[in-house]
Amino acid sequence: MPIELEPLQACPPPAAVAGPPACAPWKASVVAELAEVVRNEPVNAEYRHLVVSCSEAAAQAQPGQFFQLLCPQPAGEQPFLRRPMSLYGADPAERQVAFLYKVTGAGTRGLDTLRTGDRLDIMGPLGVGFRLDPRWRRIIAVGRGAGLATLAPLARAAKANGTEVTAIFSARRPELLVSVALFERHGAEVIAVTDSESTSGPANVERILRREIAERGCDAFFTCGSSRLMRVQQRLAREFGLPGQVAMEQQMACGIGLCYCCVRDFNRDGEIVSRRVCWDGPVFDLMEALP
Amino acid sequence: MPIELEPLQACPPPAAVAGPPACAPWKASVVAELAEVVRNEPVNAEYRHLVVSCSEAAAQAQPGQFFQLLCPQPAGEQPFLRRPMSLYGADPAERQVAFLYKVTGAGTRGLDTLRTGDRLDIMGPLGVGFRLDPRWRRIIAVGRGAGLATLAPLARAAKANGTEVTAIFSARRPELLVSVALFERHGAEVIAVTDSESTSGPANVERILRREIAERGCDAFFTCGSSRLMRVQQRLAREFGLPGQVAMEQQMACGIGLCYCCVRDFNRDGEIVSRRVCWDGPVFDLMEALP
Amino acid sequence: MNAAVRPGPRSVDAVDLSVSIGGLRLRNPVMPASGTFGEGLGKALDFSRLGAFVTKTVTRELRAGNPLPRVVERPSSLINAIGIPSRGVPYFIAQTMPHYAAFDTPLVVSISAPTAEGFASLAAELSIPGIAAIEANISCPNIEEDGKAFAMRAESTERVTRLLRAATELPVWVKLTPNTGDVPEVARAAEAAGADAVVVANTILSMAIDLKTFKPCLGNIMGGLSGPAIKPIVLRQVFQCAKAVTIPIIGCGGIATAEDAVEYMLAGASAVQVGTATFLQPAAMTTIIDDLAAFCLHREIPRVTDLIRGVVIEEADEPDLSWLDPLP
Amino acid sequence: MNAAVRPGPRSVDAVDLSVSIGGLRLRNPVMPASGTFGEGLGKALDFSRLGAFVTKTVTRELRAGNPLPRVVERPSSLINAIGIPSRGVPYFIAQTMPHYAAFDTPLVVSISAPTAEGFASLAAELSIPGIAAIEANISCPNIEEDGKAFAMRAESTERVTRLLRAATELPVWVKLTPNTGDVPEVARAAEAAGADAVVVANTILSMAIDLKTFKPCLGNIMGGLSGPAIKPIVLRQVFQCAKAVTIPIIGCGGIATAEDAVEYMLAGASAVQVGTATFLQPAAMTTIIDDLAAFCLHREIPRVTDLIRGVVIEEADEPDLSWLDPLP
Ligand SMILES: Cc1cc2nc3c(=O)[nH]c(=O)nc-3n(C[C@H](O)[C@H](O)[C@H](O)COP(=O)(O)OP(=O)(O)OC[C@H]3O[C@@H](n4cnc5c(N)ncnc54)[C@H](O)[C@@H]3O)c2cc1C
Ligand SMILES: Cc1cc2nc3c(=O)[nH]c(=O)nc-3n(C[C@H](O)[C@H](O)[C@H](O)COP(=O)(O)OP(=O)(O)OC[C@H]3O[C@@H](n4cnc5c(N)ncnc54)[C@H](O)[C@@H]3O)c2cc1C
Ligand SMILES: Cc1cc2nc3c(=O)[nH]c(=O)nc-3n(C[C@H](O)[C@H](O)[C@H](O)COP(=O)(O)O)c2cc1C
Ligand SMILES: Cc1cc2nc3c(=O)[nH]c(=O)nc-3n(C[C@H](O)[C@H](O)[C@H](O)COP(=O)(O)O)c2cc1C
Ligand code: FES
Ligand code: FES
Repeated sequence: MPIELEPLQACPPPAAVAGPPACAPWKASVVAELAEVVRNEPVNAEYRHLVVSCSEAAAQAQPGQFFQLLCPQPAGEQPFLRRPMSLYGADPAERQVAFLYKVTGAGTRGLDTLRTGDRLDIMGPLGVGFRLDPRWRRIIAVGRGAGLATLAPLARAAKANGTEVTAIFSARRPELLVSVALFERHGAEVIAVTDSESTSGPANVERILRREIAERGCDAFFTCGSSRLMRVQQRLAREFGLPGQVAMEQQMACGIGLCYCCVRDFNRDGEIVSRRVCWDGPVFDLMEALP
Repeated sequence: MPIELEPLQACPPPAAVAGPPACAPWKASVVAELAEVVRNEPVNAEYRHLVVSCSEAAAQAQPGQFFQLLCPQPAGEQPFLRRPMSLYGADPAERQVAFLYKVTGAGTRGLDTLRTGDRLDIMGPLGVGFRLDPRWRRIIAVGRGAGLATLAPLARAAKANGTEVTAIFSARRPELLVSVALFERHGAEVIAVTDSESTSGPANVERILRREIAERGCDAFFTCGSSRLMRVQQRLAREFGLPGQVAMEQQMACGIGLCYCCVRDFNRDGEIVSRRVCWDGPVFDLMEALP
Repeated sequence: MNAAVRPGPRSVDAVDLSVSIGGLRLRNPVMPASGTFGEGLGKALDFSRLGAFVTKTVTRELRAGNPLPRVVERPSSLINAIGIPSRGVPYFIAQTMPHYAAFDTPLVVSISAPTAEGFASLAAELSIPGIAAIEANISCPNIEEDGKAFAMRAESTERVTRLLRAATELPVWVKLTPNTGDVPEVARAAEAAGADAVVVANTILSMAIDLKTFKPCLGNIMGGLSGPAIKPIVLRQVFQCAKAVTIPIIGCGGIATAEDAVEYMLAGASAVQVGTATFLQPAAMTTIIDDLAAFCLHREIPRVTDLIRGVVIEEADEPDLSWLDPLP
Repeated sequence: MNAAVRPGPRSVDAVDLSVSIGGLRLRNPVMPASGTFGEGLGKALDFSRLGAFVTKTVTRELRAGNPLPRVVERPSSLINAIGIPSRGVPYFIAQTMPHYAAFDTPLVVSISAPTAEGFASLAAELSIPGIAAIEANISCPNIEEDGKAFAMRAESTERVTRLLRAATELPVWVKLTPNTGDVPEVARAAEAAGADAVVVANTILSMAIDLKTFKPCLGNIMGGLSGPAIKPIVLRQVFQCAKAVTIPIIGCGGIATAEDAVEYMLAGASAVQVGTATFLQPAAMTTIIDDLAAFCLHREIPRVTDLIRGVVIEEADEPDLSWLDPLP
């Protein structure tokens, strides 16, 4: 089936992303900068927590946005492209941003070599993040794997809005769960499901979601990191008429909408359209996402 | 003028560098190994002293031999080839070798990033080193620049042979002289000549050499690092009928005689022959060398 | 350069960076490579500083582009098989062009078509106010089967260029492929048929195989290599083309620094395009522009055009071994 | 691979690494690339473990090689313009061959000549005991003016191969150039004329300019690019040639690890040559042999020949995004 492109009429008029030279002097809103590593340490057997001090602009990053990291070269390997990493936390006052990453290949192995005081070239903030409606009383976030890193900053942002959060976190084993303490610190309720305890299957997650909706209500769904769990939420969102947002992943080269390598298909009113995860997302309407 | 190659009759019958499989089990005599950095520190504004702990075989390196170092990548640069560095010192008992290097380009900038405990891939020992005749009572070594590093292990080796050493060391400024203490520690006499004191010109070096030969005698010349000074020694060697050896430099790729990128011309009995610095040298007969 | 005869510039602002490409005056020789540029980059660098804008290749028909994965990295390089996802001409005019309308930077539109006539009619259609030049991408290796393209042969290049020349008043730049055995010959054909400039070159057809699945790493099986790894190859082609044609050559392949740009200009390029480097450093182009001015200042070169074809070829004589002798 | 149907090897020694190249049986598919091998390497690796020896190209006449500098490095690559310094045939027979006589590893002699007849008579002269195959280097980009060589065109390749075929009983390997626009076509010509194998490929014609002196970095102005940077390009050419010919293809270009060798074999190579990698790791070839056996063991592949042409090409269907979903 040929991928159809976004039809002409569906496109909003182009927003001027860069002001013409006549206006105010031009200023970069996306910068590649050498940030200084504050901390880079293991969280568990798979994940590392990286904190860097950065510019004011970078520290303004919003939940769901990401950075493109120019990873150092680990011995014998040469990652060439930057690697996308979700914002895990930002501290505008201290001018710091944090990432939570899993060591999987050359790039993340390179990140793992960073020591306090080293420099890391970070480019961002990039992409469209989560939108939180201040009127929402309660949202449910479902995540798995690196998706938990992406959802993490939601907890704080929701709290600032006075919105309650229930998080359903999925992992292979309990000791591989991350972000639980962070969510709980911001008053969120965390329900952990794992493969090792046989609680992570879609059926059980659906059961939990139905119970949560029934018992405590829900104004919106958020998800990242598992297309199987996303499908469960899509079904329930349709059933209960809930809005939802999903943060998608895709391999990236430029991270800023130039190269079209990061496209995924979306269902826009019955039509399959191709959109750039880095530029149109990474956060998309839950109902439009295709697994 | 076309470069002439070594004539057929001049070649010695090939020495079997690798024993046939039938003989003893094969064993590598040149190894690329991950050595551990013991020390890497500035000697003066231009030179660094690098000590690594290595295998027994590497620590057997002889004066005049060299290693090919796989330099780490400094930020933003990618040295691809190994870099040749003369043996500055070897300690077979401690299994250590030392180098003295000048930071000039990408490779040596990479070396400069090494910290104690880091690993450095060293390949060697390579090439033909200096030959010391135990019957020699006194030799004179003339060096300049990085050539002083190459000559350095001569002092100790000559002492072990009971041979006295006079060294004439040339540098731009007195504070850039290296190896002086090392030579003196092994009982050598060091005469420093510098550009800033206007003592380093060929005429003055020739004056010193003549004086040394006249007053204390000389059985052989050694030199490295300056073709102008080499020419002075060639003239005097011819005049006084002295043997001599020169350590040559040339850009290298393989370091082991395969690629023929490191050739230089030599005068062998009136014929210009092209020889590989890495394999036939780096130490050559002083009288055959062409500047 | 003798400073007494011709004094060098006194500040970076005094360096004349402007170049002229087939009648089109550019404020400096640095512009994006097609397919690696878009309005998003306006967040990272000041559009008003670029020598030109060059759009992603536009086609008449709607095109979806290639199946995923569309990129794979290799040492010092990237292989891409994006294909040419295109929303067609009306979308381009209505939605893409306005992003660049406010800048006085020339807008070069890259076009592609499956036939020579298609190229010509597309060029005619896009010869409208707001467009400063047409870049004919007759070299994209992903479109035609097995990497074949117009630019693989002098004859097909000549034909498409001739039709393009007749179809538009705008300057016509022809973008060549590095995948042919005789790029200078193809460049000569483009010149003979009336091209105002040649862009040397597009990506080099390449492949990578995934060792887990044994499948090609790219959905399209093969793709085009770009980035620093290809610079020595394309630089050589620019040097060869400079001996073959007198029209300006725009160098493109692996340029990431001002030094790379200078190397290309010395080899024969009048301007340069920057592609993959932007993916690693989004402000690469403005950094190159700044550093280019600094290079000229430092080397006492008053005009950047002095660099063009400036490579010094000497009679083979004694090899220069002066670097081996640190004596003054 | 279904382990129940076809049990995998139980140890690295049980993996069959042997390959057959046009009648010549090799203990494994790993051999040096011409010009990057010599007796000195016997200090760093065990010659008796190599699949074959391949000599530096030999010519009839004495040749001095190119002016210095002869190499320059670039990102992930090397450009060389060594030329073919050669001491001629008598020296080769008397001084070079004895180094390899004691090993039961086949000795392949690489030859070059300025004419097709010269190739043929040189091959005849070297068809002597101790030589197992002739590799005709019809592709060295440095010899002919501006990089042109026999292997640039199918016709000249066909002619030189035909004469070679008639001149010797030994297997004839023809080494192609990557600098032509249609390598498969040239490979087909070599096959048609009776070549036993094609080596794909030699170096890619390149250039570098020194920014201090504005002179070319190489004494010969241009040179050949080798090393990891060229792997994606040459791998693609091997893949294309595998569709064009049935004779064995020997892959050569940027191979540094067993994974690189596997990638080449999947693309269509029956054996591989390792060049530049040896300059960085002198024992690269034996490491590759060991790791190749380990790879086959791990992937339950009993014979290394099972890898040849093993790339899995599927009908373009849904892109595989499974790596995006960590759920079991
Ligand atoms: C918007 C976004 C946010 C992300 N946030 C996080 C995060 O917070 N924490 C985290 O651990 N991971 C995150 N990922 C995934 C992360 O980018 C990959 O794990 C990482 O790129 C792998 O690089 P590598 O070199 O270690 O692995 P390799 O497998 O060697 O990478 C090879 C190539 O594939 C790409 N790639 C591999 N896996 C992924 C993936 N899952 N998504 C996208 N590209 C991939 C790489 O970028 C690279 O181009 C995110 C991905 C995206 C797109
Ligand atoms: C046998 C031998 C022994 C040496 N011993 C020493 C030593 O003990 N201490 C020391 O400081 N230097 C020594 N040198 C010189 C040293 O190899 C170079 O300074 C070094 O390679 C420069 O590398 P770079 O990347 O820093 O410089 P760059 O200029 O960036 O190097 C670019 C290329 O030129 C080559 N190159 C540059 N300068 C030289 C040179 N003088 N000789 C050979 N190749 C060069 C490099 O190897 C590289 O291939 C020796 C050279 C040789 C051949
Ligand atoms: C992701 C990507 C997409 C590209 N798309 C196009 C294109 O649409 N049209 C075109 O003429 N060239 C295209 N190119 C080729 C570039 O314009 C350029 O010729 C090539 O990348 C070499 O330059 P570089 O090494 O600076 O990237 C593309 C290159 C990349 C990397
Ligand atoms: C220094 C050097 C010298 C070479 N000399 C020859 C040669 O004499 N004959 C030949 O056919 N190929 C020669 N080549 C090409 C190699 O055999 C090989 O085809 C090429 O380097 C690509 O392989 P690599 O990337 O593994 O090095 C030479 C390559 C290098 C780097
Ligand atoms: S990564 Fe380039 S468009 Fe998204
Ligand atoms: S460096 Fe290769 S032969 Fe000397």
